[in-house]
Amino acid sequence: MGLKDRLGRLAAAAPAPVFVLAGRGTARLAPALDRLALDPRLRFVDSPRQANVLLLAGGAASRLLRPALRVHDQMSRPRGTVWWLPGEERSPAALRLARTLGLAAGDLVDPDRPDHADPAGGAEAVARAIVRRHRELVTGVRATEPAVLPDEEPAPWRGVGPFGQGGEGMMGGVPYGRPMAMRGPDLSDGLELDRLPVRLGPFYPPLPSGLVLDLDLQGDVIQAVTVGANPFDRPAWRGDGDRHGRDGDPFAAALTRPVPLAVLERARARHHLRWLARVLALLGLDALGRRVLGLSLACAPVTARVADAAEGNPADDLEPPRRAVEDLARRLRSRISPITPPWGLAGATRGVGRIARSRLAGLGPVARAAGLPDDARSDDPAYRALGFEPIVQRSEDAEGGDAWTRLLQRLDEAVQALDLALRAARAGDPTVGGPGVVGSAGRAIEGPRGRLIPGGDPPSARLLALVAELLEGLEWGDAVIALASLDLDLEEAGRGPLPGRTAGEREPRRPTRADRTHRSHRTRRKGEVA
Amino acid sequence: MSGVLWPHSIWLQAAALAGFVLGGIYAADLMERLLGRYVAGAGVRAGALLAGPFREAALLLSQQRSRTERPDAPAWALAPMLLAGLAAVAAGTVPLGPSAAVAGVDSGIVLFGAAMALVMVCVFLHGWSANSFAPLVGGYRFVAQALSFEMPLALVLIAAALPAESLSFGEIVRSQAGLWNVVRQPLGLPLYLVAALGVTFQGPLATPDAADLAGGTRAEVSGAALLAWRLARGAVLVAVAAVGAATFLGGWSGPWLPGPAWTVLKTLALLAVLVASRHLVARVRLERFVVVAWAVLIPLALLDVFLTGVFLL
Amino acid sequence: MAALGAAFALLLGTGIAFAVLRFVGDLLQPPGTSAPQRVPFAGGRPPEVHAWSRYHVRYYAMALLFLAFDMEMVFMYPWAVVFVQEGMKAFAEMLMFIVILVLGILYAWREGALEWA
Amino acid sequence: MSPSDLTTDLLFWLFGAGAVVSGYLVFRTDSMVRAAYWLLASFAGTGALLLLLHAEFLGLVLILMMAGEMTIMAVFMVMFMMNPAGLNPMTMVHQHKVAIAAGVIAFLGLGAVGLLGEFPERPLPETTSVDSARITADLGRELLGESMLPFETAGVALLATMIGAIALASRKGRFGTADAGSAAPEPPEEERRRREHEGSDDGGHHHHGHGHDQSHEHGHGQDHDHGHGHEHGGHG
Repeated sequence: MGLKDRLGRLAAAAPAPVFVLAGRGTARLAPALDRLALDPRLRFVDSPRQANVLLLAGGAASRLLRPALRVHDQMSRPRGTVWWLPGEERSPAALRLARTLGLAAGDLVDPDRPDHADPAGGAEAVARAIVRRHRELVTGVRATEPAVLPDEEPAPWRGVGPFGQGGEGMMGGVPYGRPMAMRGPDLSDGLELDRLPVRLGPFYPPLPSGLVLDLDLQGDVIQAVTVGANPFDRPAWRGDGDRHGRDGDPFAAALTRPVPLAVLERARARHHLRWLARVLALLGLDALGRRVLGLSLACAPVTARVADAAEGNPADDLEPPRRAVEDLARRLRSRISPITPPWGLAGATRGVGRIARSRLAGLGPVARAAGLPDDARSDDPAYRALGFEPIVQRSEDAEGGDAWTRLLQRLDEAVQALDLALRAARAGDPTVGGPGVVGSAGRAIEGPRGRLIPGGDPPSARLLALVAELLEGLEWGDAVIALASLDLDLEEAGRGPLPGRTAGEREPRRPTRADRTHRSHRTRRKGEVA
Repeated sequence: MSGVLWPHSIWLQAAALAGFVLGGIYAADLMERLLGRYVAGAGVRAGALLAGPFREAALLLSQQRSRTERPDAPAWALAPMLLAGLAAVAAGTVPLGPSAAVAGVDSGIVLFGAAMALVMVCVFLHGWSANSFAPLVGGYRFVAQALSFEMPLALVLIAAALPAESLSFGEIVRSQAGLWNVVRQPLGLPLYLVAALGVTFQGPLATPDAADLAGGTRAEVSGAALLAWRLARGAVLVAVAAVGAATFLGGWSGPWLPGPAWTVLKTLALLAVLVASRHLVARVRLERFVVVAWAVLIPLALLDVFLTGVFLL
Repeated sequence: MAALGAAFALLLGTGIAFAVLRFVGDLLQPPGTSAPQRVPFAGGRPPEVHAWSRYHVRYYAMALLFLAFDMEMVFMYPWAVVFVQEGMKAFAEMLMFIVILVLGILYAWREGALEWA
Repeated sequence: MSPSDLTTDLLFWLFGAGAVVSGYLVFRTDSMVRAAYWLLASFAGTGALLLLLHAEFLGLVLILMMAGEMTIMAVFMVMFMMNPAGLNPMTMVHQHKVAIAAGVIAFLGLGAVGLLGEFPERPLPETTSVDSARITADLGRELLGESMLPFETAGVALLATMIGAIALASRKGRFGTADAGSAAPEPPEEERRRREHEGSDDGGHHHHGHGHDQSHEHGHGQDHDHGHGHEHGGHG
């Protein structure tokens, strides 16, 4: 047996390095994706260079196709693809892409097929497919996937120019296929050095999935921001989940029909903990992030059908995560006992990503983290009956709200949400929402990112409008944390107006605000959020 | 006694050193995995844990080394090689037992300081060479970090050299026969550990290879090149821990066990502290670290030198 | 001298070992050459320009401070060796050193030169 | 000749030739980073020669200091030079006549010192075990004895350097930013005319605009605009 075979066998036993591309409809796959992230057989990596398996999760939105193919081709050999393709995303275009990549039937996992379904929401089938693909690749049973894109230089440069490398003069031309950055003004110290244009997304792991950013940087300080077109362009809201009734957005569902309060609050707790896990990983505490991700899964049953959830809410399972989250919140807050980890979170997030309070109305945890008692639940009799009081961070300065207060706020709200769910279970399982929810003047549903008003813009779209201004002038590391602290969901932003009007009014309006590019010169900002 | 435990042949000494460093890398990796599993609340399977580093290495070795469009290829190749070489030199200055270090030069702390200063060159080149945004930023981050921790690193070693009247680590260990430096110079070890985190870009000071840069200087690296980089970084970690053990924890001295065993144990203890930070401390904001390093750590290191001098008068 | 030779041999030997590691890796799996594979990773979009540029470092004042500091510090090595023998004289000298270095830091800190520009 | 002498000779030639060749390569490379690190390699070779002369401390300290300083030099050169990575080939050598003259004069001067200067006649002892620790201690005593005054003067001078460097380089300050109330310098008249004349053909295929790109470049011309790089190289 040769060295190569031995190595292959040894490598096959290692956790499969996976790079995940989140496509359309991943909100539905989220619980199972989280299970995959915790699976010891897999390891999610930060860069496609280090991955052996590319996991395409969800449908192929047209604007994601080319970026996905580029990432595919950037992977090192051996490389293979596993596509987690829900049945309703099986378009002819998707199947064409699968053929282009040379995928076999076993590389396509459909969460809706009975033999792929499992209690973990399809995670097991996907994990098995990935592990199989990985083993086949490293042991050489199956050949590596060839590059899909044409083998073309970015610009013709060979033999061009006086030196044959495409350049001319000192800075001109396209040496080796690309031009050089040019000088420009600087926001910070006024020293006019090169403004490096950096084109990021939609699959850049430090950024929210799907976010496309055009940045100009001087050093690592962001000089100008343009938010690119949102690649998610499906206007439909699926409050009730897919045709199997799975994994819908209960908050959106509550705009059209009553949803048990406990379901909403469980989903809220899960949402906030999921966010926290991501931020912890960005700050280097990925192990703690995995623990938090596990807690988030414990907050909501994976295949909870929104429709069925009314059938009682055995709340006993909530007590352990509630205690764990409360403990974490207490440890993060305590100033007198810096004896217990994690350390340094406050230092890494305090003062990062401040936004003027006046811009935050209706933005849920972000607003409350800045000291605004802005919570639609305050007006809801069902919540009032449970003794609900909005949690607000007392911030020292009036223009408050930074990544740190947002972190504390979401932790507090996760504890509160679990509390509410527990209380609701004892108080006869009240429901929230329904057709009675009317426009902005009256009641609204408090989603995990902010106020949901029937027919209004989803909170993510409003948060997205803040991005350009927020990032300008920030150092790169701060920018990533500030952006993460907003909790953007590009797919939510791309869906357009929320449901909840009368049936006739639901014309499929193209998503507007999120779809437009936001230049950093802001002209139509005023009054937009307030 | 030491002659029995410490071979006289230079080749055997080199082999012992290689075993020490490679074993240290393996142990550090195990400790990191173990603590990570514990913090994540996940179970541990002994077999998977023990075989983990080898499987990972095999995986990387069977993966293609990636290139970018127009990299500085020689510099990119040089960075991990030089880093590993520097780690070996730094580890070589440390006396594992009472009789000798492989490279026990008289100016040991200067040689160690020079090796750690050259780490900056390696990490900067590793980031610069890929000609890609994230690695570039990572490389520049490390320069800021290195310029900040280098002073405290050198100063605490100078403070340890004062009572030894020598710049060699052997003499520094011997000078601790009565009382270890960790007690005699209480500021020394904490400052040294901060600097050690910096030089190994580990835990809170992993700024050049951070998650917010999709892996930073490693973002474009894969395959054998990534394996080399991780091994080299691990070797620096072991060397730095061994130097810390010799400088502050009395090196080979200790009852019952033979000298080299004490060196190994103390090195492992410091490795555990360094590695634990990976899962317990969030990454710092670099600008903050720079200000704190200059405004707090360097004055504290100067105070350390001053107090050591006062006690020696 | 022998020790220095050993240090040099360690540097060289380890470097060569790592070169062999790289070579073996390249034999097992030749490095990528196709144009789409070599595009720097930025989340699925190609870069517009080379990343190499006049990079605006934000810590240049600190870097200049380091230059002077570094030079000052190396004087302390030989001084540390003779400290015990020389006693008071060396102590006075050390005080001068520490005062100079602390003054430098104090000035830099008051001027905000340690913060990034 | 004993084997150890032969090794020493071989190493001498290796490091000596290495220092010279890498010193030469500083001027033959296009990349600022490579230039800086070739210079570091040259210094490291020189440091190794010092080590061969049993000046252990001096040799190592040279390498220690140059590692930090050449990196800083690389960072500053990349910051201020056009085309810092040398993507377009260029020459690093300018004003050839003056440069040649300066080089020859410097070489002759240093060579004269080396050949004609009187050095203390203190051959190394026959044994290979030179007590380099004693040499370092001697250096320490020297610093505390006869050379105390120059040494302390150097300390104060370095403090002045720190303050001067910060005063010049830092924009921030206790009394407001350094450029508060001052106007940006106008480019010289001829420079401006040249820029206007050259128009838009100097480099931009993209939107960042060639217009202002080079307006503050105090250079000489397109193809050989790199002379100032070496002024930064002098501090080592």
